[in-house]
Amino acid sequence: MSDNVKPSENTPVKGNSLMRDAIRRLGKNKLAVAGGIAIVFFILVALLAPWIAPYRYDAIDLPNQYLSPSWHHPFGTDSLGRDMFSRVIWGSRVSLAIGFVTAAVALAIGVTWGAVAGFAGGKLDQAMMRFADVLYGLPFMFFVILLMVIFGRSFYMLFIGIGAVSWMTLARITRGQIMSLKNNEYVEAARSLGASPFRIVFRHLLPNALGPIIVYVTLTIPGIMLDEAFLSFLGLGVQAPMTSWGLLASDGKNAITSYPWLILFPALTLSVVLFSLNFLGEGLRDALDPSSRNRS
Amino acid sequence: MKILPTALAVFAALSALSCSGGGDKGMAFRYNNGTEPQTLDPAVMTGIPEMRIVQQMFEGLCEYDPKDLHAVPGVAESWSVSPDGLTWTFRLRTNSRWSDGTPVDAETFRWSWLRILSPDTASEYAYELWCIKNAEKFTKKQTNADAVGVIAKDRFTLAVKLAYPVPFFPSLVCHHPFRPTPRQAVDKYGGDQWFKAGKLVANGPFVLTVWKPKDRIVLKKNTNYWDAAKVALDRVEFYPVEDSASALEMYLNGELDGVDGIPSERIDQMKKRPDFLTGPFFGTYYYRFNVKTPTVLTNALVRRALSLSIDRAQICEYIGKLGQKPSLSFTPPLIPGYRPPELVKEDAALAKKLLARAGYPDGKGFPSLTILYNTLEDNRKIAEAIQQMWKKNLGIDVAIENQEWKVYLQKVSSLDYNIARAGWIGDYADPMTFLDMFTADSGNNQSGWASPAYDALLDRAKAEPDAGKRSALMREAETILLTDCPIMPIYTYVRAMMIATNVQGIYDNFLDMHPLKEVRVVR
Amino acid sequence: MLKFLAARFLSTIPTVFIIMTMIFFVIRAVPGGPFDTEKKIPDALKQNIERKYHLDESLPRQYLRWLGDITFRFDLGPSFHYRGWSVNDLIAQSLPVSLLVGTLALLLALVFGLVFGSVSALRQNGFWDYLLMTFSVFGISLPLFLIAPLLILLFARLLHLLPVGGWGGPLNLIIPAVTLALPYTAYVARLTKAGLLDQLRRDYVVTARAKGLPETTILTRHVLRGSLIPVVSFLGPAYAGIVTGSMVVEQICNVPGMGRDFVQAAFNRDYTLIAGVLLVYSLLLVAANFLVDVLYAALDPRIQYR
Amino acid sequence: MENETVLRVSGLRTEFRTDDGILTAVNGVSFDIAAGETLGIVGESGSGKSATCLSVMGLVPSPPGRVVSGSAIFDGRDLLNLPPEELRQLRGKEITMIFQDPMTSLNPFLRISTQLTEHLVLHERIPKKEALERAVEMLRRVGIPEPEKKILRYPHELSGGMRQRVMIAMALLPRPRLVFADEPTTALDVSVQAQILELLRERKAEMGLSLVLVTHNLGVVAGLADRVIVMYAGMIAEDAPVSLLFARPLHPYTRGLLDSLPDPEKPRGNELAGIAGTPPVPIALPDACPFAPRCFRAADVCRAKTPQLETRHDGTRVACWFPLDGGAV
Repeated sequence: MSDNVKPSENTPVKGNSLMRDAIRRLGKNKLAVAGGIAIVFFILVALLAPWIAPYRYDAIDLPNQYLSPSWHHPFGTDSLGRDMFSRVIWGSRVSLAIGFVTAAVALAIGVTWGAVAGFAGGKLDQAMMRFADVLYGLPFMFFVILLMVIFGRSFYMLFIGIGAVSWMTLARITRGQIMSLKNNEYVEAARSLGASPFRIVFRHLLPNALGPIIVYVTLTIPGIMLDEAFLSFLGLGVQAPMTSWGLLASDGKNAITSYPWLILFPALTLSVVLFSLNFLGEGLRDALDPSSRNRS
Repeated sequence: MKILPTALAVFAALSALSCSGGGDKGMAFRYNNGTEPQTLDPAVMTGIPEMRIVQQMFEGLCEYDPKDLHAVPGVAESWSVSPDGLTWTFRLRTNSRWSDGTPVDAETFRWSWLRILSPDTASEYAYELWCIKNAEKFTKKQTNADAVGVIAKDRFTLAVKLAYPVPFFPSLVCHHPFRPTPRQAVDKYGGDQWFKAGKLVANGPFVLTVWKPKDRIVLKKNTNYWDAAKVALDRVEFYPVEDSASALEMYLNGELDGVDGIPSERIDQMKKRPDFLTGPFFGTYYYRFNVKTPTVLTNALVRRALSLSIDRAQICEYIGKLGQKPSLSFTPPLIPGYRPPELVKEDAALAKKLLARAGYPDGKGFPSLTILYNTLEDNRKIAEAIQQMWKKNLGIDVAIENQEWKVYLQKVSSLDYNIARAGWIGDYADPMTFLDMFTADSGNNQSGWASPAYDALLDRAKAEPDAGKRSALMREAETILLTDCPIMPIYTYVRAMMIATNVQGIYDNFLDMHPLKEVRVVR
Repeated sequence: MLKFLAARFLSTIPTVFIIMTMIFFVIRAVPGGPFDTEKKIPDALKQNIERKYHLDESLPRQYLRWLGDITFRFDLGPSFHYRGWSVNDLIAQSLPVSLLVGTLALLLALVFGLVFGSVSALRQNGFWDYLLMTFSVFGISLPLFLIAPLLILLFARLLHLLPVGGWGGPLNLIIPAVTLALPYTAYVARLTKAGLLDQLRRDYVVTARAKGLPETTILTRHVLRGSLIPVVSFLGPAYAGIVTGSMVVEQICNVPGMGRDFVQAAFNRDYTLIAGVLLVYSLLLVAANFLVDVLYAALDPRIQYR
Repeated sequence: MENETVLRVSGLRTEFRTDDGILTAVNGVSFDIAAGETLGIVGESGSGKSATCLSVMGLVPSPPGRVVSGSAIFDGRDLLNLPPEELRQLRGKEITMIFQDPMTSLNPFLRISTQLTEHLVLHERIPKKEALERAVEMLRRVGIPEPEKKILRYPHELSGGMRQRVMIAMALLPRPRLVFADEPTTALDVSVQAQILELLRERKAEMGLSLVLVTHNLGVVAGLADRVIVMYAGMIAEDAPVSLLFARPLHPYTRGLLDSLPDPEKPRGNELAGIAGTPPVPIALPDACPFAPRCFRAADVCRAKTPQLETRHDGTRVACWFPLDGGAV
């Protein structure tokens, strides 16, 4: 590779210039920009739901149940005659909030945990990973019930709690990355220059390990959005008649052959969000990656 | 590009192989039972899925008529009751045998009934036999077995002494707790192993051959059954498919001959088909009001206003979809010889007036209440619809809360709710199975409601040997219940199944009991 | 290395013990009990039942009894819901089923995931990359409860190639295994692609090219190992999850596996069965994570366990 | 030293697509290298010296890089137009390369043995065992103690100097005719640098191969190269035998480089003490001498027109409007 295209080939990437560079490079990635715009669009839709939804989420009209899509009801109506379009709009509030809050919490804990364990190695690593194993060993449903006992029905606390118990895979991935990066020369160099371990991990190693982590996070958000439907089933998520994309999709699953729009639109919306997240995630990974600068 | 056709051909061959089903020949009936049965011991079982299987293997003294459920001779050829209604005498047929050849006699029944009553058996349904003299005391270890009113008068005559008259006793003995269990197998294998495949011994038309948990249960024809000549099916297969949508697909794909529990999104499609079978079911869907916790619900005016202001017909038509009938009373109008008081009415204007009289004109100042229901799609839809109807007709806001089944049960039984969804399926064809729920000391009351007058009427009805007078007393009691309104009946249940058109001899009936003895499948 | 393995293995024992203890107490803290029923049964009868299952004893005593039975007799106790079935019986029936479906799904996911991921990485921004990554986004965003019915609709109802549900024949395996494999395939493909892209621009790849090695050799011998590290990280826990069964797929396809055991047990508050399933799950998980650590060391010589 | 020409590069132009536009990394470079000759290519970071080697080797990462024009005749064949498969057959056999950073250029996942032998086995179709024996022998010759043991190690288990010796062994093992050494000592400690250079010299002499030594450090070429090419902004500034270059630099840039030759006592640095400013990024450069902004002799013509590389009577070449010897031809 020509050395003027890659001036900092083997030097660790520093925070500030990295961010500025990343944003600039992200801006050049059309798909990532499109994804970002779509996400912003959905966030706006969620914030403005009361003003843009043509009907309220709980406007029941029994005789008009199961109407197929039309001008009045672009996404059709559901089993209680409610406008699906409006419900998809309202549902974005819950789904987006859950997806992002939970992923952020999981990201913060998982990355820190995995980075520290991977970098420290030895006994501390063993102890930290065994702790993660214990949490793994207890399935999701158990945590949920436990958290409910602790937090009651406090909606957001519950999701912070779920984020707090779904970080283990992230921790493992981070740990794996850090373990294979920590023997690189620049770490030795940084260490010899007297950088603190904290600085080495968070300024030197993590930026270089971000790729797979970001991809994994963009992959977990849909899972979380769907888990929410299960929580609602247990009475822990949203309460009817408020709804979410996960709930709409699981409600529509039996209607594939009879009223396909009940499943089509929620699933489609979820997929669009997913694609957007995905492109944004890939874009971010490429942008944050110090050695992919010349990739267009 | 020859890969695709070849692959398809291999696939088709393989699937033909697997569909031909490994040599199981003969006439078979395959039904989705919906879940894995807890047990096949008639004394310990509790649910409908278990009953579907158990009733094919253990023949009671009397059996349900598959069409109208009246008691027809089973092991008993005939029966009679003493004039005071307290002693029933059953004359058993002499040719009834277990599948291992052991005869079934009066002692078989005496032993079986004492077994279910025994505290060691730990049966949840033992209380159904407490109408028998000293039975309750025996379960509670207050007396010994000999005192219980079940006597084998001679080898094939069974006399039953009751604690109080039960005019429908022959119908009652069709129910599973009264069905016989094979002592020889229980003694040999132990009380919690004898009902496994290879150990179970049956006296009914079919006997267990295969039990693969969560996969299938297969019964085969019992050649030792006294009436085996009338049994057409060689094999009955029960599948525990939990997902009703998949079960329906299996049925539509010819992998099952019958299913129930059609997903509501599919009902409109299925209704049009000739193999769709539906009819009223002996249960009521209703809401309980918590009248104990001090809320507005302690005021009967509020409760009546709430009940008056919902549109049951809409709920039945658009949510139930199976032809459910709006409730006019708490007991379903299905019991021969009992006409329930039709006091459940709808009148939004009157409801508004009542609410105003209670101090909440146009719903102003009405405190926030919550509807509790157990998580199930239809429960949610009904709650959502009712929430909306109350808002529209009364101007009040209620919240909705769903809970998983066991949590819901606990909340309801500890009166930790305002308004709770409920449903009750009668065990036997008599109003008492509904009405005695709401006596002050009933464990099933769970509303905090108590009326001495109501309890007194039911006590009198229980002691009344004359069917007409008994019926009038119960009607009077139900009138009190519906006037005071601790519950809000919504509709009478409907049972719907798909039964393949080549299956003959399955009829819809209001207890959902389907003896398969004379069922045949025409191929 | 051997010493490390032994130490690593021993360290899992307290993990499992802690998991078991937490399970025991947490499930009992959940509202509702195994013998709560809709139709209230008289207290006398309920007491009979509880006595039979030792629920009348104090909690510590129940705990010690349960733990003792497991440790000394490997007896997970009787199911509280399925009368006459021991938890050992039930798991002995359902674990092989879940293992079969899960292992098959995992193999499918691994094979297709690696191939798809490699193709996407090597043809980055090409047609196949977009196609396969679109597929993988769908694989991830479509919930299982949608994939399974769609496959059933297509292969069973329309093409009549496969049965809808049930268990017994090899054809019964296909829909559940494919459904279960789909999201994992997508994950593996993504992680493989990310890992490969990461490795492909390392300097040593240029060295390998300068040696005149063919691209396939570079991919398989030089690059794949390093890019498998994130995949292995992911697969460890995924293995335990996939092998103990997916409740959704098992329910929809009527597969008699452990996922269904768990869900039913949780809803029924079948304490012993829940604990039994969870124990198997944690054992598998601990084993899988153990395997991951060993694999790490095998894949990356720089990772040393001291 | 008149000898047969091994490689003749003419008019080589290599571009990289970047976010900011087309970057011309190599801009019309031509040179010959004779059998047994050591050619030094010197320049700052970004002068196009590495890109020149990679272009000839067919290793320019594509995308974003692309060899636009030119030819590189090796053995009568144009490497730049050879089918990829044939070029691959030459790489690692006839032409090899030593990379700058032995830390990252060795595969951390594979044993030294595998990395040393795989191209031998591939190109020469010899048994693994034989390849191994040769590798051990070569390790011994590049000065690795206990080569039988070391060969079974992984790269991270060796020191930086040892790793570079491994790299050299890797490049020399196939007995190539041409070796590119891209900054072979830059990443190493000063004490190790000298050893490695000495090693290169010895092996080169022994095997009679041609060596292209790419470095930013004139000090490195001084002792090793026969001839030196100085590159600036993708172009050749000066091409002269090493003795002439040191004695009588023609290009002001070369002079600057010589002036800034680091004192061995001081830590090494990339900065040019004698020349202010930094080299331009070669994206859409105007028609002018790219060095003009930093040149103490720059005149109007320097800023108006790019000087051509002129061959002089003694065979040296220089691209400057005002060479330091006053333009004598």
